[in-house]
Amino acid sequence: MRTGLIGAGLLCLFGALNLRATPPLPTEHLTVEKLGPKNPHWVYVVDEAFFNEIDARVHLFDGDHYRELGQIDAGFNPGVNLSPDGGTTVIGTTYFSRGAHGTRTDVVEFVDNATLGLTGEIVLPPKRANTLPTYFNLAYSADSRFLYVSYVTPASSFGVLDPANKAVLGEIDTAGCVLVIPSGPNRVSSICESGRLLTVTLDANGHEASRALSEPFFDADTDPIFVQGVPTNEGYLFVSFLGQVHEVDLSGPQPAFRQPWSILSATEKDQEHWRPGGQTVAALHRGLGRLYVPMHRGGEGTHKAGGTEIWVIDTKTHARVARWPLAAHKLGPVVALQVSQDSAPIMFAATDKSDVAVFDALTGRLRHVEKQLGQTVWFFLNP
Amino acid sequence: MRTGLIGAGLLCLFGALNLRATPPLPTEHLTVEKLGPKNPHWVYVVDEAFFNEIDARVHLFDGDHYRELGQIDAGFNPGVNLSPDGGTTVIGTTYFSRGAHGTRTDVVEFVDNATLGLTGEIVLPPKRANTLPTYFNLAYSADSRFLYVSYVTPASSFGVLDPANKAVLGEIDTAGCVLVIPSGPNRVSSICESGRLLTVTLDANGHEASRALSEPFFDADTDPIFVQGVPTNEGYLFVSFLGQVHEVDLSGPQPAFRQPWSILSATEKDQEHWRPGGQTVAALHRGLGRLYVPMHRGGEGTHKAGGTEIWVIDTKTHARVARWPLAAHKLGPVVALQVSQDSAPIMFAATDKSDVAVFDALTGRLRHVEKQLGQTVWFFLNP
Amino acid sequence: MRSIDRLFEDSSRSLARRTSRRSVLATLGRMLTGAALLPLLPIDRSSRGEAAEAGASASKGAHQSAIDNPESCEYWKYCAIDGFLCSCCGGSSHSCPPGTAPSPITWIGTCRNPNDGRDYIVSYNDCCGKTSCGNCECNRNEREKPMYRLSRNNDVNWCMANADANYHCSVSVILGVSEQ
Amino acid sequence: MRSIDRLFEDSSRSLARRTSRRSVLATLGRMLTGAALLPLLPIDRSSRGEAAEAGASASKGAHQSAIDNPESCEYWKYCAIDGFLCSCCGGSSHSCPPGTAPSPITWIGTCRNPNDGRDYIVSYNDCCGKTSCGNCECNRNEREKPMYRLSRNNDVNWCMANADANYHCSVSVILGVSEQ
Repeated sequence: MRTGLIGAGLLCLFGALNLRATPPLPTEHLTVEKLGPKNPHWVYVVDEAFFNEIDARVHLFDGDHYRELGQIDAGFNPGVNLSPDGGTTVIGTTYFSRGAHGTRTDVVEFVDNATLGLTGEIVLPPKRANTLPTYFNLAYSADSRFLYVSYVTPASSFGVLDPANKAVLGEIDTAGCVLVIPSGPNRVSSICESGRLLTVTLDANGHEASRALSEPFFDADTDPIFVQGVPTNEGYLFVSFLGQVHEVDLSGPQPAFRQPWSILSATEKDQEHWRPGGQTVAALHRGLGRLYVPMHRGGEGTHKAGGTEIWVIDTKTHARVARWPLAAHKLGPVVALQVSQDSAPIMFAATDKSDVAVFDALTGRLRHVEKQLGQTVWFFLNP
Repeated sequence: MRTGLIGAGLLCLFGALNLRATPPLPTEHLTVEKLGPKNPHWVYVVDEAFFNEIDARVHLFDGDHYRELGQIDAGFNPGVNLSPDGGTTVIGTTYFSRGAHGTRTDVVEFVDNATLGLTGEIVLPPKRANTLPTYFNLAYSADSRFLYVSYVTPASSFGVLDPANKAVLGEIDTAGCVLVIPSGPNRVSSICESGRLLTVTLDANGHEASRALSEPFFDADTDPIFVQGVPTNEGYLFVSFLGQVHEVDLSGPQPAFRQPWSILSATEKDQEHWRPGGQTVAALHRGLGRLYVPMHRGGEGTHKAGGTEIWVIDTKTHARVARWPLAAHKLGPVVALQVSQDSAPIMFAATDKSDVAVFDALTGRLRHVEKQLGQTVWFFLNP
Repeated sequence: MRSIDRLFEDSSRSLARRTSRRSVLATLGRMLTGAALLPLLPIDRSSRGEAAEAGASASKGAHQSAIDNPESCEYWKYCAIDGFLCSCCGGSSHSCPPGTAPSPITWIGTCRNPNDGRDYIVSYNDCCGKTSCGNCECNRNEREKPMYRLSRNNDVNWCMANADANYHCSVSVILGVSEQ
Repeated sequence: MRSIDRLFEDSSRSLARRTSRRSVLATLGRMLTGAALLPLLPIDRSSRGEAAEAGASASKGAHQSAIDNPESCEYWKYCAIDGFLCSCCGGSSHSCPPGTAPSPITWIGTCRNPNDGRDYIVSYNDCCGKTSCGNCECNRNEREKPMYRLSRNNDVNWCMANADANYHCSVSVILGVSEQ
């Protein structure tokens, strides 16, 4: 031990004498980082921070270098989405005048994704749906003319905002149907308890021009769909509690429903009781037509249980391409996931401990595990 | 396995048939709990929640039954104290109009300790000292006529408030001296870099009547005192980085300084390098005259390292009564502690993981460990 | 009894240990499907076989105290609760902690009490107006439905209509027996 | 190098694992007193003997990369920093993360660079205006003084004078060499 000590001492001493020859380090100047050009392997990680729920935040994370690039404040029980051009993050959230109590202010905040600085806000009526993050808490029209915000008081409606002029244009009642699923420049669909979609078409001023109720496309009693739909090329895709896939084509004036199909064989469904589950229950690579679903074995009441495997399904053939068990990587149940949209895609998977695993989305090879990237990571958005 | 299943089935079935005879459980009515009469073994646990710093909170914890009794919101970087009668908790804190950003509002909130409900607030100028919790961030005069709040902008001063009428009476400059150490009905002392106390005496309206600067009682260069003083019968007691105890008698018009004494032998100090350290570095049982200090082995720069032992010292004889090593209990370093003031006292000790251990303060017997009572528990207050 | 209470409370207090709680829940629902009367025990979710084994090998006493313990996520009345148990926050299974306000609006569920074999209708209220309690996080979802069936949904903040709309913790209040 | 970075970042990201980081710091200061040039390594704090052993048995390479790694609490420039390292928050050892604002007021320290044996005067600025970063918590206190010597204190929020006064993370900026 003593020799070790002396050894170390001499070593450092020698180093010091030796290096005195080098010039001193230059003076530094404190600056503020800007973000480089966006990368498809970046991801917006929505941390609901349930244990400190007024302090939700969004982390911008680099899935190639496994580094945090920056952070966006997200308030209480936020909805988060991006503008169609990816240039703006919108945070629909609720603040209280005294931190966790006092006067409630609902607001949409606009963040410049190049600087992560606030560029403005729109104050809402205190009706914003306080619920878990999905693509449909707030959403832009395809041309960015309108921004829609889901309201639940518990009466349901939605707000139509003008993001360019930072103004509220109006509120449209949805007769018990919920969330804002945007399509085209002026259509908003909401999901109804009857298994139908209510579609409201807006006029140039963002007021209601017409509304139509679709036929039922699912049964809320026997096999409800998760509200966490994912964007497809023609609209959105919804997975049901029992593993049915409902593809909704919103490219026309009214929704069109493809024939639902199952990601489960009869045995997997009825004997083995495999089920989708979590807070975000699907991710889709639109170019490859590959659907990624966190699956677990369970039944009634387990629809929020995380996946012990990720199943990869070809949305054209409906065939399962792969099963990726997570126990092999010592990963806990996966409650949220996302896949990048480039040709060398990576998949992000958040466990119920909010460890975020990064996989090669083609091979399922685990590339990295980022420990506790947040407190309760329940949603990811691609840049 | 099958037999096990059937067995369980029959068992429950039998139980069900059997118990059907019992009347159904009565309907319940949702109520709000009130607190019973306060107990000396309750403790206010200040969680600064550093990882979600806008969401600090105070837990009221029962040290006999190891239960949370309730919670008080504490905002950002709070100061916390109690009224002399123990009936009111005052939270000096900072809020932002948009959660973690936006317009800053500094405020003192008043909480009724019988209901844990807010009873009022006083809005301050945005000057409140944003620092770690001590007894001296905000404090009442002995007769509760005044409430003093420490300001740092970084210029230092303090506010004089009227808690009865919820009004700000004025601000008094402290010429670089910091914190508010109250004595009597109208005196406030602040600690100066020169090692002196500045004592300001107020008139009936809470304005400055006179001020006086004491002789130096410590040396900030050679052996600075921790600002985390603890109340004694005549004033406050301060521990220094090197283990000197400075007892300050504030019962007279001007501070009187007892001869400082050490909790360390020369060997313990100079050879073994024992040091006090943490976020709260002392607790005192005023009746027994027993001082509890978290001690670790270290040196320059380790004054915030938690204690690996609790040392118990008799403040009359200056003799050490006991050493309680914490490793024996598999407890991490203790960064904050408190002792109840009753005749069967218990000691609360928070580790740097915010596990809170409850000890018999006479024998050092470990009674309980409450895992992660908060995120960053740095201060305790007796009821 | 005390020790088991703490076990549950600790496991939910610690962010790092939330998994154990969640895995209980995943298991729970599955086993209800598989065998409605099989005791529900904290077990690995990776396969029914393992689950059953773990179940069989675990202690019935611990299970019994859990389903009768209002500070445990396994308490029978909590079959579709989602949030922090007010019982661990200064309240009880049917009372709010001091200084909080009950949510006037709520949603209704049905839970079976294994002690008398009856199904009880319960109201899941939130207690509101203080910041997240953070103790005894519990997420169970028997017969819970997505947001479009709001009266059966536990994903929305039921403090939404309170003057102080912040969520603190959740209770489960017996409204009566469900007769079928 | 990468792996060691992650090690430090992970350990500070996890609430449950903050201890390991803090114990490093306790050790650090002590060992500076004991033997100014002894390599500083993460070791148990319970006795000098154990400490020295652990130190001797640990790898010098790991230590070297730590004191040269701006994402590590052991980075030489951080000798009295207290908070979250901006290097782990989208900034660097001397730049603020995107969308935050540097604190105009600050405090000054001196750290020795073991690579050239020089003492450097550094300014510890906070980056302000967003909520707590939460990554790479680091608390070192060489020559740090209590609040009554404000210009040497790291317990106050140095964002206090910013328009957005919320604390996000901390940097250490070289102002020059300290000539004695």
